[in-house]
Amino acid sequence: MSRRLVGTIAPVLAVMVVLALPLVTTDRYLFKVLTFVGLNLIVVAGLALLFGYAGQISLGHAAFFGIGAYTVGYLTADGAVPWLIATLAATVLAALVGFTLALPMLRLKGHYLGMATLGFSEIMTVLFVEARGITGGNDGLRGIPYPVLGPFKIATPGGVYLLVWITAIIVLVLAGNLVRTRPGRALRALHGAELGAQACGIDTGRLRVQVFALSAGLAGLAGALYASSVGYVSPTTFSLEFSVLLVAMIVLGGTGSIAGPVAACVGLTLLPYVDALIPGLPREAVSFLQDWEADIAGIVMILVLLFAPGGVAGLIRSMTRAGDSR
Amino acid sequence: MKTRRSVLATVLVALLMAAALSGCSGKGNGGSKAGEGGDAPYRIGAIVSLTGSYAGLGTPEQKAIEMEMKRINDAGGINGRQVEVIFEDDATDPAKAQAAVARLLEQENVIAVIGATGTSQTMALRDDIDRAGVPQVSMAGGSVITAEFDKNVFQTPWPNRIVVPFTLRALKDRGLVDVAVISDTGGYGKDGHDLILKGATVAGVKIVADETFNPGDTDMTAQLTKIKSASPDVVLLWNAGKEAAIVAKNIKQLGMAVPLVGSPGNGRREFIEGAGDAADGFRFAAGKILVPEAYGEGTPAFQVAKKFIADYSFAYGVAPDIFAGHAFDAFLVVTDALRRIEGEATPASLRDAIEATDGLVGVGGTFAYSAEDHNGLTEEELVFYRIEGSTWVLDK
Amino acid sequence: MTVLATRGLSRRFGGLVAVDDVSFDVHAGMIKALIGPNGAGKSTLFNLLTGFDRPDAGDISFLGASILGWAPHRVVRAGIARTFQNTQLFDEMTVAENVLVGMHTCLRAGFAEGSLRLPATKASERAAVEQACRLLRLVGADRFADSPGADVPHGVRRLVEIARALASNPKLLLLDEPAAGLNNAETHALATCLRRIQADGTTILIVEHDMGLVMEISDEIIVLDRGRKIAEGPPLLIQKDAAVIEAYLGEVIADA
Amino acid sequence: MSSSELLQFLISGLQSGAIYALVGLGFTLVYASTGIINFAQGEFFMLGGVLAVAGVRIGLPLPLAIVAAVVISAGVGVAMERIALRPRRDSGALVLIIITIGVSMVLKSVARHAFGPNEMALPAFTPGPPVLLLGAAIDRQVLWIWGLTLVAVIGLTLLYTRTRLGRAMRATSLSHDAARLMGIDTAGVVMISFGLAAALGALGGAAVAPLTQTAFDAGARAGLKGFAAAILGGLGNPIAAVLGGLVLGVLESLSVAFISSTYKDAISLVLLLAVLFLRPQGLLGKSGREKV
Repeated sequence: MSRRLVGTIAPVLAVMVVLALPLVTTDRYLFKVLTFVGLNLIVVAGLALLFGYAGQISLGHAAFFGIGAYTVGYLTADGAVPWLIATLAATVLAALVGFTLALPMLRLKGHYLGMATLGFSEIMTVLFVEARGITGGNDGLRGIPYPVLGPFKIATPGGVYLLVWITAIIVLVLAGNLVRTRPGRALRALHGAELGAQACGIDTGRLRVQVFALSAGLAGLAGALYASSVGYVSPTTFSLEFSVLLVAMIVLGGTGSIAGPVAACVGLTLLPYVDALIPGLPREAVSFLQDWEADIAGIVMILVLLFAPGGVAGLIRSMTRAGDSR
Repeated sequence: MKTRRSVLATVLVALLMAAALSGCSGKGNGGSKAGEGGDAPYRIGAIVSLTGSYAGLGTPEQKAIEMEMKRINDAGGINGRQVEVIFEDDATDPAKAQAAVARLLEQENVIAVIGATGTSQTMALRDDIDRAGVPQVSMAGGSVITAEFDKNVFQTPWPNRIVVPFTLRALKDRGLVDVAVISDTGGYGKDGHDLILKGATVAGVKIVADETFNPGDTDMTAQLTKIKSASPDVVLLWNAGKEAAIVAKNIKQLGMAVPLVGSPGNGRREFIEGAGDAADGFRFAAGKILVPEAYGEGTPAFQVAKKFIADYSFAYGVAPDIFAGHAFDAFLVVTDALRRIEGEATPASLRDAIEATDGLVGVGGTFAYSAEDHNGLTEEELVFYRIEGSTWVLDK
Repeated sequence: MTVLATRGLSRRFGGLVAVDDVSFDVHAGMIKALIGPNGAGKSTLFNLLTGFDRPDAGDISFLGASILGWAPHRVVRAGIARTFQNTQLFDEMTVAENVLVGMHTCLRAGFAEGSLRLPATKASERAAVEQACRLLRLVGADRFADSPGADVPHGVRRLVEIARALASNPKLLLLDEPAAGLNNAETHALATCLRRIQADGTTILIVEHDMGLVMEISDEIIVLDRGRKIAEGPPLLIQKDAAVIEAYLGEVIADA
Repeated sequence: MSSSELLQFLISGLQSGAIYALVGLGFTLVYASTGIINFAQGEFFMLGGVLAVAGVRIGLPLPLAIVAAVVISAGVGVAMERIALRPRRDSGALVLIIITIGVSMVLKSVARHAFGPNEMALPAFTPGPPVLLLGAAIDRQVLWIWGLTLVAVIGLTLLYTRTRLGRAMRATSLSHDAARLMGIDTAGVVMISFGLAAALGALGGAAVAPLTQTAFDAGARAGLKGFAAAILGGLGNPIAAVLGGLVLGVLESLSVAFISSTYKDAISLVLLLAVLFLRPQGLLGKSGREKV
């Protein structure tokens, strides 16, 4: 079979598996966990562009996720605003905040950019807690309705799962297209050699703002879907740990790649639930896994990067290279 | 090369999902069988925070429940059936708590859920609990849990809406009228803070200063300096974390002669250890478990509390704290209701039985639930404590 | 026709005057060389011309309009492309992709079109790839088209940068020491290549240390010394200029 | 507001600020020799505290317990560098930073397994009533923290300017390759910086524990504040880190005094962002290219 054929068939096959899952099982737990995977994939797609391609670190994407979640939670409460409009508004609002933030942050690089985004995220956490009229404070927003698309109410975990994954797949396909065309090349150029990029006529400042806003918007979209699918939003979800985990997914997946971070995202998101996903584990093993989850996650991160510094993508790259030379 | 990469990645995703799928469906079937058998154990789910910021609360909760489960099973179980508690760690994260409850309901077919440790985590479960119609007994103290009434949700701790008015009245009774409030910005502190501000006038006290700090702050002298300049009769502290000890020490450092009063969340040994001699004279309201004699020696409540303290100390080498007590009560509420059910125990019949709980003596007090009240405790269960010589004594 | 004109251009770094009151013209279709000893201010001048740095005084006009204070990307869009003394290739991208980035200003697709990959976008992408291959053949780097930028030998990196600069379809090409690191045969090939670029109608301003190459290809030469223009004229005159010989050629002879 | 109150606010700010500074110093030390941010730095602060408590609990005298805690933490820091970072030292800052995040997760979790989830108290170094200064009160332990910060800054400055090791560290920070050409054992320098940073963090953690108690999760917040301090001051320079920490602490304390205690973190962060937007390289940082 030619490589090209495999290249077309495998993603189609994977998409079919994803879409066919609700026909095979009705396990609500499985759908919930996989919904988390899909939501993270949407954020990761944006972060892969921002960080993996353009090399701009953000330790604040949990905050954009939160902005999206609270916007939908606030707007759709009591069915005041239709779900679709609220979701779009959440996406746009997150992107706008990202845009506004990116303007002054243009001058910052590396660790300083990391600190600035982190600081923004911490400020947002304070607002999430204090702006009680909108966010419900520490008690959070509850009873956020399920997504409604025209006459269809998507009110089952299976339905929500499908909605989230279809969104994620669309986002990933678009991101995959993007990196292979003009704007994607410009992003990689920005990361590779900024002077060279400018000499190629790339408006690096504008590009930075654009990609930051785009990735913030995607995080907002994921947050919006999170609010509708979980039905409950509270400030502790949008933590620094979440932002750091997202960045870790990109690095573990490999920079300059979409597929790598996707694989890392699936792996890292499922890791805490692994005890429930492996059939027939004895009770002792389950409680051991739960107790040592953070250690395992940390060690996995260290080991992956020790043995594959290019992340999953680097690993696959070197495997194919070895295959090619044979 | 590029296609090859995406191929491998997608295959990886598909494989992981397939593994997940086979795992879940397999487990789901096993679970449903276990739930139906006549002699099969009663399956109860428990969602506790064993990691994350509430790990210090969730761990003793799990210990108390495990201890009681073992005791009941060793004594032959309930109605001749064993009790099996399936623990889930929510890592102090509402989203994880929600996944955990879905698992307990879907794969483990539990007939009741105990948990969660925290208020946010408790609230996150509500939709799933309602859909499944399974009773939930929370160990978190947030007022919202039972104030936003839900027919399936019960609560064992004294929520702030009971403790705060009691505390404010106690201040008034002691002639401490000008109150300076300092609270943390976490859920528990904020809840208490709001109720204090709301209840001040009714109780006849005046709020002369209102300061906050964040969980994890290392120094409150700035806030206390402001409070000092308001010259209050008393500083009222509302939080449950380790920062309480810092507040006590900072007050002493600033040479403030004003008494410090706290919340039930400060009824922990770690506070006394952390604050050292600055803890002396610290007062707070809490249930009677800290000094069981408060129940009156020989009363049933006294005996329950005494036995729990003895059992727990024997099993784990340390005295239980109030969180262990809340967990003990939650488990007691569920198992007591199970005993009272006639015929097959279902989530619905269990819920009804829990709601019918009346005069159940736990370590936090005597529980009497009703169709309107799912907290089941009253101010009667509270007493005022003072710390003296590194231990708790009643402050009459 | 004058393509580029500078008037009284100056740039100071603290106490050091890197470019001191420099005025010159570059006429259409010529290859003009900018020479001078190390530290004469050639690279600083290039940076001023391309918007990477701002002059403290003076004016730059391109095709009759002032481009003073324009950002680099605007300068490129106007029609000036450059290479760097320390090459600025995108190491993680292939050589062909490097040249495609150079086409940034000629292509249209933004974020929306790029992610949707509309038929029109696909068609222009295909055309762009063909053009990139053509340019790589022109500079003689086509056999490296699929290698990552990082794996390309040093001399070839400069050629790739030339191809990348040409990709923006410039009217004026600024080359900063393109022959550094090339052997004799390669330098000769470069000269041929530059003549072909000139024949295609692109004006070239080149900074170069290889005097053989400079004398061979340039129509006019400007000599800078410590920031000042000390001579300007055709190669034969420059070779005889006493000030130039004193300031610069002597140094080269001493080195050799 | 009376002047003694103002002084008290200032002291309060300098108290928190010195804690931030001590953690920030560790960040800046590692950054200077490797160009990376060590996200596990906060965990060394935690380790210093919990190990010192553990030492006291097994009956060691307090000074010995602290020394043991610092030495063990330094050992952990060195081991971390040898095992988890050195094999990948040529892989770029990003990979190394994510590895330090992994290490931090493991250290925190292992500490929870070893010492439990509850907070632990450490006795004061020199118990006694607070020291009064013009009507403002200073806890004796705070004097220790200030003293340690001062000693650390002077020590590091002397180390950098007066010793061969310090010169080697500075050379390494400028360019690993050049330093290696000059015959400097850069791997050794990096290892020593990690050990030193870990020791410094642990010492800070032990010094702060009597004031605040400590627990397995004390590292995250300390790390956050220390990182902010190092960035605010400008990475790579000990004095800058201390300045950043003190400024941050005083900012927080003054926002409590004049604005609102609820928004003190937000206010200090907004100011931090403002400083960064105006001076992208921090207060004392030199502008220039970064290694990320």
